[in-house]
Amino acid sequence: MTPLHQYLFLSALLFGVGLAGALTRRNAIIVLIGIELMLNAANLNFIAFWRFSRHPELATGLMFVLFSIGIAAAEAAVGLALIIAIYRHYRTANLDQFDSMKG
Amino acid sequence: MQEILDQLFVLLKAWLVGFFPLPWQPLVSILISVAALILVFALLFAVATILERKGLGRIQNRYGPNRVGPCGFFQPIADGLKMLIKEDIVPSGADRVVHFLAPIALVAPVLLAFSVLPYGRNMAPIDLDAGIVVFFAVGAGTELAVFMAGWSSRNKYSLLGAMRAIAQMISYEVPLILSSVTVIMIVGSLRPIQIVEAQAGYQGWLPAWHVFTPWGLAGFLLFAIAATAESNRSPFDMPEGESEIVAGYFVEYSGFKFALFFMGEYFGMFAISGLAITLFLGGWHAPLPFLEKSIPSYVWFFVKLFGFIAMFIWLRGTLPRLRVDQLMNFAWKFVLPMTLLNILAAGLWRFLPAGATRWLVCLVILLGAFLALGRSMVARRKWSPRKYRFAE
Amino acid sequence: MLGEGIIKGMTETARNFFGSYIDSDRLVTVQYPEQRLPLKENTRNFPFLVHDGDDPEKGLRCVACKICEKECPPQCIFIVLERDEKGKPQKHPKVFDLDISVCMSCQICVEVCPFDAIKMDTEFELSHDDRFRGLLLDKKQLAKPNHYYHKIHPVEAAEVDERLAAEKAKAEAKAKAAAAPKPAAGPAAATAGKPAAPRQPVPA
Amino acid sequence: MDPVFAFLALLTTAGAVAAVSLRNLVHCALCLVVAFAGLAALYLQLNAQFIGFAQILVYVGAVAILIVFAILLTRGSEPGNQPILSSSWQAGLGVAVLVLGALGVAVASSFVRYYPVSPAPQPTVRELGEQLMTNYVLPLEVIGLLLTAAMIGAVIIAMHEKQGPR
Amino acid sequence: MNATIELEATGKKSNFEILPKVTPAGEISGEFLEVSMGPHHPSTHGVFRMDVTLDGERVVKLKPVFGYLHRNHEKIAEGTAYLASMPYTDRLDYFCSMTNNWAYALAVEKLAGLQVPERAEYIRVITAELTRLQNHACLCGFLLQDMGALGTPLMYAFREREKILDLFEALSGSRMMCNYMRFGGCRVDLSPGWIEETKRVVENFPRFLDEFERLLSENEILIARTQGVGVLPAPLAINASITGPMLRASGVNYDLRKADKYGIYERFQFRVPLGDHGDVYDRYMVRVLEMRESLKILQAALRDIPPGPISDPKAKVRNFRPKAGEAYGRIEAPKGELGFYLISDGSPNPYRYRVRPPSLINLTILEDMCLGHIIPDVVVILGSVDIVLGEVDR
Repeated sequence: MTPLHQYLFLSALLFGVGLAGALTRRNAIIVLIGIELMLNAANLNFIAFWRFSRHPELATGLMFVLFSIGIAAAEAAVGLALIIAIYRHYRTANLDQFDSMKG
Repeated sequence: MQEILDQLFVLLKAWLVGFFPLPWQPLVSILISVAALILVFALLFAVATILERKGLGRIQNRYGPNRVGPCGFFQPIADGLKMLIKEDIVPSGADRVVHFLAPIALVAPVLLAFSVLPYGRNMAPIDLDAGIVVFFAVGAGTELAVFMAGWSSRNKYSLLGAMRAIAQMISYEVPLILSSVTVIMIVGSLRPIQIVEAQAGYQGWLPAWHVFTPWGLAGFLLFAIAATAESNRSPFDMPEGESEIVAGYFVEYSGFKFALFFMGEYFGMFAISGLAITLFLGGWHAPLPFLEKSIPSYVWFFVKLFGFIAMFIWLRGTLPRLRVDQLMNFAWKFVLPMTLLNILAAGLWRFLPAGATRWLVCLVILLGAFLALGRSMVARRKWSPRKYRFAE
Repeated sequence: MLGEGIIKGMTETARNFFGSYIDSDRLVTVQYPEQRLPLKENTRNFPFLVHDGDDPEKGLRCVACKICEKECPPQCIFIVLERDEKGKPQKHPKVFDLDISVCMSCQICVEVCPFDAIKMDTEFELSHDDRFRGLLLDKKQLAKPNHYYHKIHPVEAAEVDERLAAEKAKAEAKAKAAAAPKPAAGPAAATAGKPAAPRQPVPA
Repeated sequence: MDPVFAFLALLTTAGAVAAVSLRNLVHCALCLVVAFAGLAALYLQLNAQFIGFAQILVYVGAVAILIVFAILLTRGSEPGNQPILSSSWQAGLGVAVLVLGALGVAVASSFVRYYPVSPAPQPTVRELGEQLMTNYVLPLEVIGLLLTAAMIGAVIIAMHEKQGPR
Repeated sequence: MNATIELEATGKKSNFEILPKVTPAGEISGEFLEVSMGPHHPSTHGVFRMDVTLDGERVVKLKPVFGYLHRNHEKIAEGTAYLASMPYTDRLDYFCSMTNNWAYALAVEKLAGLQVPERAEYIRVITAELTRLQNHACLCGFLLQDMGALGTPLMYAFREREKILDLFEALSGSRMMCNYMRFGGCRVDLSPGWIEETKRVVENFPRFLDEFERLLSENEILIARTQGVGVLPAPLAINASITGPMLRASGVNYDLRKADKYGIYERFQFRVPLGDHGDVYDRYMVRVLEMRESLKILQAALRDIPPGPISDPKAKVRNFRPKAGEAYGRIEAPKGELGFYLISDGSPNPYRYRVRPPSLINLTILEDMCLGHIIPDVVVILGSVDIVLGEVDR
């Protein structure tokens, strides 16, 4: 059985990759992808801690992940809707060009 | 004797596994199951294609294929050979990697879905606690494969077809899941085996299948509608829609890749029929008490499966195709409200005392909803048969 | 009620499905190479040349008058008149080619032929792997005996024979009456210029 | 290291890296799906069966499709030769590396390295459901409300401004 | 949804014609997609192309492109004898060669002043109505095929058409390219037993029609797909000189069999079905009802057919030279008014030969019917127009 810290390392790595993607890319959709990755890294942590906890029957980690998946779906829907709305206005999904506060 | 016949394949597998050392046994057992699944369903695919072609032929007053082998029953072999030796064409502008991966990504999840269905007494390849969820999860994977195929082909028709297919699959996934929720509610489990076991037994001559309850019948019909749409069969075959968008997302596929799409579609149909059998039609239980023991359980499962295939063929031979916006309207304005009301009916059924009252209550809810929703769908557009005037 | 029409339609297809096993009126397909439908008297496909007697070369009724070549709508007939050494026309085609990849089976050549020399064949299995030469029929391939004509169009052939015999008899009688300063010109001269009469109506 | 874990970890990481670094956006989305599927497999390995399949159902079946649709809807008029990195990418990468380093050091130095492996829990879906309906009923309701609000919000945002939806 | 494609991976330029969609205010608010449907699209009824501009999947512009099957029919006819054009008319609307023959023969008869014997007139009516039966049956089948009914109605229609084609074969020797009519009559007389055979086919035809109607006319999907789709208002139809079942489905009572009384049509009792909505469903139903009326005509004609000659003795097969003049012969072909306009200068060839093809003229209105509908409707509307590309392109 893989020990806990390996899962945590993997999760940290995923979080780093997601963060790097979110911070370095110009395209708003890739930024969203990065955010999703970070969220998933956190979920992996929850599951791993639940698995190695002394009281797995409480299922706290599982519940957290379940809710987080639900929120992630909502977040993706709203985020993408925003991107599309902005795209309609600026004709681009490029974050560097969303520089005007005026509608 | 009948016991042995019923458990023939289980015993056979146990006997085969027994040849291997103990640590290997779980792996070998799974491998045997996988091989059996692939073999059986590939064979069923061949049989289903020839049955479909012959059945459609008879519906249309033709013979259907009747040249290869006895009565044309080797036609699938000839087709397969033809597919294998055909040139594999990739359009010049296509995304080669995605174009190559798409058919594989379509067939693999469907095969996974087969692994959770119980085919007979003690004959579920994998007994998962969340089996039904697995089914829907892998079903979601096919959407992506369809997108990959449509997008990578660099063809307007295939992209349009992929978009339609995804929109349709997502829209009908909701009623599909919601109509199976009724069964999950009543049984209180997501385990396919437990769902089948809950339908064991008979009330007089009537088997205790879910389909013989008002909510079960409504759920079954709604599930069947959603399943037809989900497996892209006529009258919901817009994604292919050969008269509109040529062949939809697999326009640019030929040879064996095309065969894989074809196979994936049939496998999807089998899988979803298998789920419907598990949820509503009593899985591997016999329809009549005295047949329960005399005929092996897996026979019943496959008999029901063939019944489903025949139904799909019959529908395909009769109905024209809906339009894409009508299909969406139908999903969101008719099927979805009906499934929600059906959940209500199932809940009432669960908590009302057994007897005529709950039959009446459920029937009133469901029939009323059906009539009202059906009327509203038709009335808004003033759809009706017409009278014609004549000039002398 | 929603679904009524669909159920009606489904019963109809089910009736056809089972009906195709019982009712031969529903399942009309003929298993072609093994089973063949009898050809109709009037069936036509591509023209052929009728010859009397057994020699396809000598017995040809065609006199190379080129009327069919001229009247053929898609111009698929090619005729060269035979001439002897002195260049005198011989009333016999030296070349009679018919391109059946061009021919549209309209039967106009048959209608305009004053000598009943060209008739419509019923042979339709003419596929060939050489699409240029294979579909260009020459005189030898086109010539078929009169009894073959009788076999494929019995009624029509009987009428034609009757007419030809009558005309021959008339011509002979005429020739005899003219005290025969020259040998009988044969049916060719007797019927030249006369359009093919429409066949006598058969009471229905 | 467990070979299955190593394989899944590699797959997930590779998918994630490809998802944020490729130029072609559709390829990014497809690689993201690989990462999601790898994560789902990891959840299964951690005995979280239901969560693993829910992950596939939601992320592969819904989120990935949404992203793909968004990509197709927003890539109509963009030239293909623009730089893919934002103007301040060095700073962003620096921050990311810093965070990764901090997390790595934290994990490496914490006591979880010596955490004992407990026997595998076997949570049934039924237990999860009972938990949801007893201890977590308020969060469940809140999530339901949130999803409804998000759905309405997404529809309103994405709707054409003047002409309504079809 | 806007269909766009990402092609950066290949570095090639997109072949998707994407045009900016500009609002009246000058803002770009979306994209148009140009799709070329045809000429090898499966449901364009031959080699026909529609250049469609789509907003999402909604048609904002439709340009029919035809001519792929142009065979120079009119010019060829001006270079050949009158009779030699007869087999070419078979190939105009290759579904209805009998009516094409009749229209052409009618024009030439007017030009040359030939009288058609009684029996030949009856034969012409019988063959024309049989042609109408098989054309309408197949058209309904094709229409359903375009709606995705997988050929079942089409196969039933073909089963019946087969019987009618057998009759044509027994009569003229050929199933589709009949080349049967001649100037001043018909080519050959009816073969023995033909009338009885035809009577049997006509008697059995209502059975097929009932079956067809049970299968389709109340089908919810068919109704949903056709009612309110492709509406053609009567004034527009008249202005665009639409004829045939399409015009009658729009509610205009115009049937040449009644209006022109060519041949011997005034002897028969029949009614003309009229639609009130002018949509695809009306066009479909008008055709179904017309088949029933045709059966009445057929029954009467088969009962009353007199014996006698079948050809005007004045008519010549060769050296046919009508005197100088002009004539326009028109009939109610299954697809609409089919007319032949001829000018003779006294030579064996027509000086001018012109076909009024109903398919082509009915097709001109396609864009007006399709605007605002989506691609699947376009296919169905095109199917309901009833075109044969041989006639459109000539």
